[in-house]
Amino acid sequence: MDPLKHIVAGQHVILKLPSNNSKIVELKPDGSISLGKFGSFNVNDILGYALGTTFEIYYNEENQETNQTNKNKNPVGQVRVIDNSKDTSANEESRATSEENDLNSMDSSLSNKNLINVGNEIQKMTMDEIEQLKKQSVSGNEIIAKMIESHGSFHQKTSHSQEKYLKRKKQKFSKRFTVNYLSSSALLSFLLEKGDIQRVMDMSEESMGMLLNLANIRSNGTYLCMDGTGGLLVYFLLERMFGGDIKTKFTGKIVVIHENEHPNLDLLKFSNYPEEFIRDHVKTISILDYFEPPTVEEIQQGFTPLSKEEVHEMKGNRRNAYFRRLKLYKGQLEMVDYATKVQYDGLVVATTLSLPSLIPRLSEHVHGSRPIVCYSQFKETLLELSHTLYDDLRFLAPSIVETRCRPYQTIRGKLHPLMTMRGGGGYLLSCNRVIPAPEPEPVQAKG
Amino acid sequence: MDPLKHIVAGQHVILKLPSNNSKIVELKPDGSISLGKFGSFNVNDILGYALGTTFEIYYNEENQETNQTNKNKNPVGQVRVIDNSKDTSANEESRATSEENDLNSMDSSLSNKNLINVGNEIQKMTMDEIEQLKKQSVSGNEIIAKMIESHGSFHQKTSHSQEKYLKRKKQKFSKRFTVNYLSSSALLSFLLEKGDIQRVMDMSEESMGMLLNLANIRSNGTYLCMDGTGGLLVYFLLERMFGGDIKTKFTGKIVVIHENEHPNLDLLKFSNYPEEFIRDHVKTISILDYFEPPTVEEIQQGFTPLSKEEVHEMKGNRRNAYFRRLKLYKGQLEMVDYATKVQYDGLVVATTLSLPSLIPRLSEHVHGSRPIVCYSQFKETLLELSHTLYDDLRFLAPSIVETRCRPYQTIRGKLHPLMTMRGGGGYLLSCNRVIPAPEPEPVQAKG
Amino acid sequence: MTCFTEYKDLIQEGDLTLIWISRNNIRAVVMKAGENFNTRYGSFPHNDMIGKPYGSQIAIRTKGSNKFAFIHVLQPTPELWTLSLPHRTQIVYTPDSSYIIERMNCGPNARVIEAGTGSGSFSHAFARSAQKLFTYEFHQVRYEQALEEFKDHGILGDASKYGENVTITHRDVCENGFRIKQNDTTSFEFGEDEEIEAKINANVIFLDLPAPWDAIPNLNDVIASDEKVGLCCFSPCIEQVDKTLEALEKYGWTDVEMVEVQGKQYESRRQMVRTLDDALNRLKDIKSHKLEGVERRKRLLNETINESCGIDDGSVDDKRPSTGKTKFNPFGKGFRVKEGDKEFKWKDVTKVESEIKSHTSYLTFASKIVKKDRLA
Amino acid sequence: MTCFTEYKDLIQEGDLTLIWISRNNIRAVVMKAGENFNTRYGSFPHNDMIGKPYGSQIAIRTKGSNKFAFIHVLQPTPELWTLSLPHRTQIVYTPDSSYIIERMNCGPNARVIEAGTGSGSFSHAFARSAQKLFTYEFHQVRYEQALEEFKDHGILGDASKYGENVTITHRDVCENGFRIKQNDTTSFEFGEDEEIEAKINANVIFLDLPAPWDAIPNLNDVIASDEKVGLCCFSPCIEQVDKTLEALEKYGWTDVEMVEVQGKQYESRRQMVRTLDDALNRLKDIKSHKLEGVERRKRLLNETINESCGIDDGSVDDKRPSTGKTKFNPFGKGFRVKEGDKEFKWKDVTKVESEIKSHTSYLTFASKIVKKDRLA
Repeated sequence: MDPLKHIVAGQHVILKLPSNNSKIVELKPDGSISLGKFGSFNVNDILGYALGTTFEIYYNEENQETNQTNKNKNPVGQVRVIDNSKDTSANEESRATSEENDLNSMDSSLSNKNLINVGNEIQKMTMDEIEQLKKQSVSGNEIIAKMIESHGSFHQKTSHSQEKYLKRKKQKFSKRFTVNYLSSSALLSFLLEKGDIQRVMDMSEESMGMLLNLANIRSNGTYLCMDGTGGLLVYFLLERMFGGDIKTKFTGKIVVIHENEHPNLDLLKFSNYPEEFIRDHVKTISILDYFEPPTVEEIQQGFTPLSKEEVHEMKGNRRNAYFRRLKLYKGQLEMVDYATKVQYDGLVVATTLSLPSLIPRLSEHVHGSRPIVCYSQFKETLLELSHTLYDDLRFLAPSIVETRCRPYQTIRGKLHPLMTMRGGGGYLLSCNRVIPAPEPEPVQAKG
Repeated sequence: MDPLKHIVAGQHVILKLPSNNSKIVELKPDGSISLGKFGSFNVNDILGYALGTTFEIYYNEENQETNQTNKNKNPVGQVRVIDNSKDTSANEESRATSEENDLNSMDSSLSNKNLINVGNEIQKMTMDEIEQLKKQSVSGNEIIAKMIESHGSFHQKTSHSQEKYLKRKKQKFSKRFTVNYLSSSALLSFLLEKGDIQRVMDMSEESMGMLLNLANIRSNGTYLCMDGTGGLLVYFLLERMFGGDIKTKFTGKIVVIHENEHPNLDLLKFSNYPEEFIRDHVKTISILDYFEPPTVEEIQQGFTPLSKEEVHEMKGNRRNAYFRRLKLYKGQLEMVDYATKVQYDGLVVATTLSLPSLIPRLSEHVHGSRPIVCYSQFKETLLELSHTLYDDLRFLAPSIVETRCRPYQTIRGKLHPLMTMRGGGGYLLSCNRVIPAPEPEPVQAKG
Repeated sequence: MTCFTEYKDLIQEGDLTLIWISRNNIRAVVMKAGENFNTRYGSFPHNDMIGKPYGSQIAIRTKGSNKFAFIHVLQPTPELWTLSLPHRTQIVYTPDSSYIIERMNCGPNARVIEAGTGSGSFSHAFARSAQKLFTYEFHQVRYEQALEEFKDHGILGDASKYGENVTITHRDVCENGFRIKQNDTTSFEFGEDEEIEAKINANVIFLDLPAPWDAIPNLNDVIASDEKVGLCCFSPCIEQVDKTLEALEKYGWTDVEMVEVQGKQYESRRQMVRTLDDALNRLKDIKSHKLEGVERRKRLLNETINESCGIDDGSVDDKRPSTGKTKFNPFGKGFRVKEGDKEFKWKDVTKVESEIKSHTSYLTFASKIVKKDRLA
Repeated sequence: MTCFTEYKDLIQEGDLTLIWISRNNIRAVVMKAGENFNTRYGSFPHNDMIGKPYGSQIAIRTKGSNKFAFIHVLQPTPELWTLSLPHRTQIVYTPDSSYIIERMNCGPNARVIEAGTGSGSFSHAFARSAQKLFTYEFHQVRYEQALEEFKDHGILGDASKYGENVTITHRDVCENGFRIKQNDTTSFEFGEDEEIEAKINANVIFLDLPAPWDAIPNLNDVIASDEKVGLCCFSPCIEQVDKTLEALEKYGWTDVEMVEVQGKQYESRRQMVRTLDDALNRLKDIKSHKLEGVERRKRLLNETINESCGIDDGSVDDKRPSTGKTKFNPFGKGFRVKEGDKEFKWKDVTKVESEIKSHTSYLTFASKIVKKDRLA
């Protein structure tokens, strides 16, 4: 089974819940996962299906009984695969939240002439009764049918608001969830949904997509990067370069410069790249080590590699200790190379450090003709940067760009852009590193 | 005849030409107006029709002959009224320029599989022949019919590109023009079309509309205004306040503060307000006179009004000179009032002067609760202003707003936003003038 | 009342005022001596407001604390009124309403038809910039609410006084058209020459209806015949636009254009200027403290080894190496820095609202000249 | 050639380079010793470029003047290539293409179908971020042009070498589907196990066709069956979207969402900071000069009157009152000030392009899982 195509054990995946919220889970084999009010399921029951599959949790009586014993725990149900394409309402369901406002706007229609304040529905079922139903019922649809029965004014509603009501209720009581591949965009949207807007510097998927393209990110490049988002930007690069393939034949590398003592790439913990893979392809250096690296001599002062014979003669702990130090030593030398020798194939930056002092210095080791792309939450900081870069002949045509994606409601007959959407999304400054021609010699008088 | 409804002699109107360009003309009675390659017409022939009427210029043989004598002059044709509603293609015509790009985008359609580079049309008629036709022909449609006949590949074209071709040609050879009321928005769009973007500070109709609404411009208000556009902003205010009605019963006034020695309201020359009207409703004061007005005593030092008897006794020239000086004197006193006594019903500003130093001082005489609205081409200047106003308790909730209007192509079956549109349009900062509460007294210990 | 039609200087008893608590909390309050305006921060006596100029800030001591709470008392305008309404999408917001008013060239000559009235918020803006507004509402309850509100706001009337220029009619304009006759449910006051039917002669039409195409054929009865008449249909869905375009063509409307208006609001913010040099110095500082720590630890270890031969046993803890806390802190990390704190350098930045109104409705404009003949 | 697939250090003979003259003037040039690159400013010898690192600025003395002209020699990227193409709306520009690539999660596992190829500009971006690209073009001439170009650019191939991963097929996919068989007009190289038909197994589909609904039914033959497949249709008109939605539903595609992408570019500019105080001082200066002028005129008049008694007659002109020219000129008016001139204070501002691409196409996304059963 290919973990890029199928749901496999041990993987991190992102679940789409009926509430339209997301949840990141690790699929521990033999474990179970609780989705709160939407029910629980066993991990093993979903393994082997294609990533992107939608499941519904259901409970039969047997389940119910076994679970009565443990009242505090969410009873674990069984799952069945849902064919979304045969259930067209599912399509609309996922968008219902954003439509709500919208549908209200149609309420001033002829047909609701005699209704006022349709919002206050007469709901004759108590929450207890609904909870009861939820425990007994086989599916969300049945709960909804019962609720309609008990809904005082349902048949007074216009067909339009009936539809709307049904959708809202369906969404609320459905126990469906979709298991998706945890792409970098999915991780971003998860963080945004959760309100971590500052942490991800207000990024949008479209800004990141444009950053990756403008920076010409390829599988075989060596990129210099500053990532103020705690690893999200690095994850975007990794996904574009390796597509989650941990057995990749590609040699691309990301050199991450960090402003604190230790790098913060915490978000990579959600990725499915193992530690060794990240060690091979992501190198971290602090700004201090990058801009003021130790000399090779200084490094060699602290440690001198021994000859093979000498190492051979060492024993047990001493030998292990030697290898640990040797590894550190090699890491230090490698770091010096990244700080002094490598010519980078691109510079991508997302940081809240002041850019006019940073970018020109970070660009020193960017190879000629290679892109420099800088993300910022604010256009004003890029504006300041652009004036600095204009005056520096090493930068060709700095441009501030903005890209915004505007989603639509796609119910046929009711097409329109969503009524509200997230503001923000940030800006990019992009340019190419170039090599100024030497000062031309003074014109010689022709003899 | 009402000059707000009908075309009347002496009026400035704006003509929409077949090229989709505009032209502002004064309708001098008995004169004629030349539209260049689109022909000429007599002013008297269009008087009395409703503003907004579309005319077509045509030439009969008699015309032709009389004009042969004067070859340099554009021959004056006759006009007939066109009923746009019966000629649906006219609707599309006016938009054809913006569609051109657009229609190209459809060219990759199945049906043009065997055509390459449809742009290079085989045109068998020479320009001379077309000119000849233009002189003889009764209408543009006939020229086009003849051109189609002579067009080598017309019938190879797909129906779509045929349609497109026809539209382009129709536009080019039509002699139609529409006579429109010269509203402030029409004047703005004329200036933009002409490339005077800097002069009008990159304004858009939607920004101006929003400015007028946010500033609560009414027929009975007294507004303080700085207009860096040479009168366009003032014209927007006048139109909103008086709607072109020169016999208005409304008393509203605009006090225009200017930074140069003399005010520049040049663009008002296109308006149909007579000078007296403007004198009554628009008062101009330089920033120097506004911020450092002379005292009443200083004014009186230069001139002392005489008693009725004294005036009565004056003769001829001396008396006229006295009245001239009296008028100046009264103007000076009035100016002092506007600079020191009047509490304004709103402040509207469009200037390239630095705002943080200007707006707080201009706001001193704005009445509590009244709006302050500042237009700027650049958001950055308003940003700076907003921080200044935030720190000043006299300003309630400064907000930077942007409004953008996005036009669509409205051909049914091919609906979409126009492919390109003007960038820019500026930004507004709006807030309300408020009166801070006095510093509260220290809390008294309760006895 | 003239709260919407005349500029008032002082807050008077009986005035409808808008009390500004915050951007998202503006309340309509009628001034009444002896009454209080209650907020979670405390009660503001109307008596503190009456007699003060409009725009005054009113302060009270907050309940049980030594702080002060403030509100501002504003005179209503159509825009402030719109902001004070509960946020519902039915409202035509200022970016749309101001564009429509400008685009249709509304002013003292405009005779406006609006259908439907809805929340009545746009009606206020039309009333300000029109000679007459004829508004139609098919919903009985909303009709009555709006009628009452227009009365209270002083904008209902036959335009014999400035600003009193709104007429509201209870009507399904799609089914029953726009004509206003005696015995209709309407606020229209029939004049002597209008015994049978109101003379509407509208030159500006605004249709905010789910099916404007059903109303368009009925317009011919009531629009001005001797001048150009402008029309705007406000529809959220593109399919509505398509049907509207069809009807406009069929019923002889021309100059058809459709637009969307997008309004955005920006917050002014400040971002700390954190230079590379400061960041480098901070790391150097950490490094030197760490080295110091290593040295100290070495020293301490030696001391401990030496001392462990002696009797000292309790004091070792005191000599435990400290973790080398950094002293140099150019960005004030570790404690919350207030945006704009004068200790630091700041850059002004703007931020769009976190949720933007990305769509309201499509605006379809058209115009018509009924009589194309020449006036003598 | 590997100009699109490998990072090159030095400009070599035979390399396809992009010569940057200005933002709107970027030319594709193959390096050939002895040849020249001609511009209106003069000729740049290829020999000056060959051997230099990519990104080098090349200077020449301009014809007949003592000034210098500069160009930059860049290595092609898909984005620079797009900019170098003549501006036609057929091109999928970077805001759209980059969003599509990100949204469909393109990377080394993507097996992409693109129909039609068009200018081939998007093909380059897909080729960079895919395992394989199968592109289809129904137009014979365009097919041949694109085939030639992909060959020249080193991206045509069966992906046995990095970046050589594009296959182009001459096909009307609406009528004849996507299957690639022996004897078809295609660059596809049939392997041993593909004697009859290419194994496409696409998991990313991009349809830039006027009638995508005609192509959608044909996709089942060529999409991967064991994983989620993503689809994007690129259509300028909303009616095309509507028909696409209908087809997507009919043919079992789900997760349908439609978006528009709007890209904007900003110019960085500077606006002079002109303070109120400076403006006031300027007016005061004018006023005082004027008063001076009035005084001088008075004096002069007196002098003239006095002198007219004498013999002086020719010198009066010299003493004519000057118009009191202002000396204080804080804004440098009267002569053109260069933006950013250090004599003055400036504020950084941004300005959007004067003409923006307000619409390209609607992007309709959908996905499908063919086999819903469980893998053992």
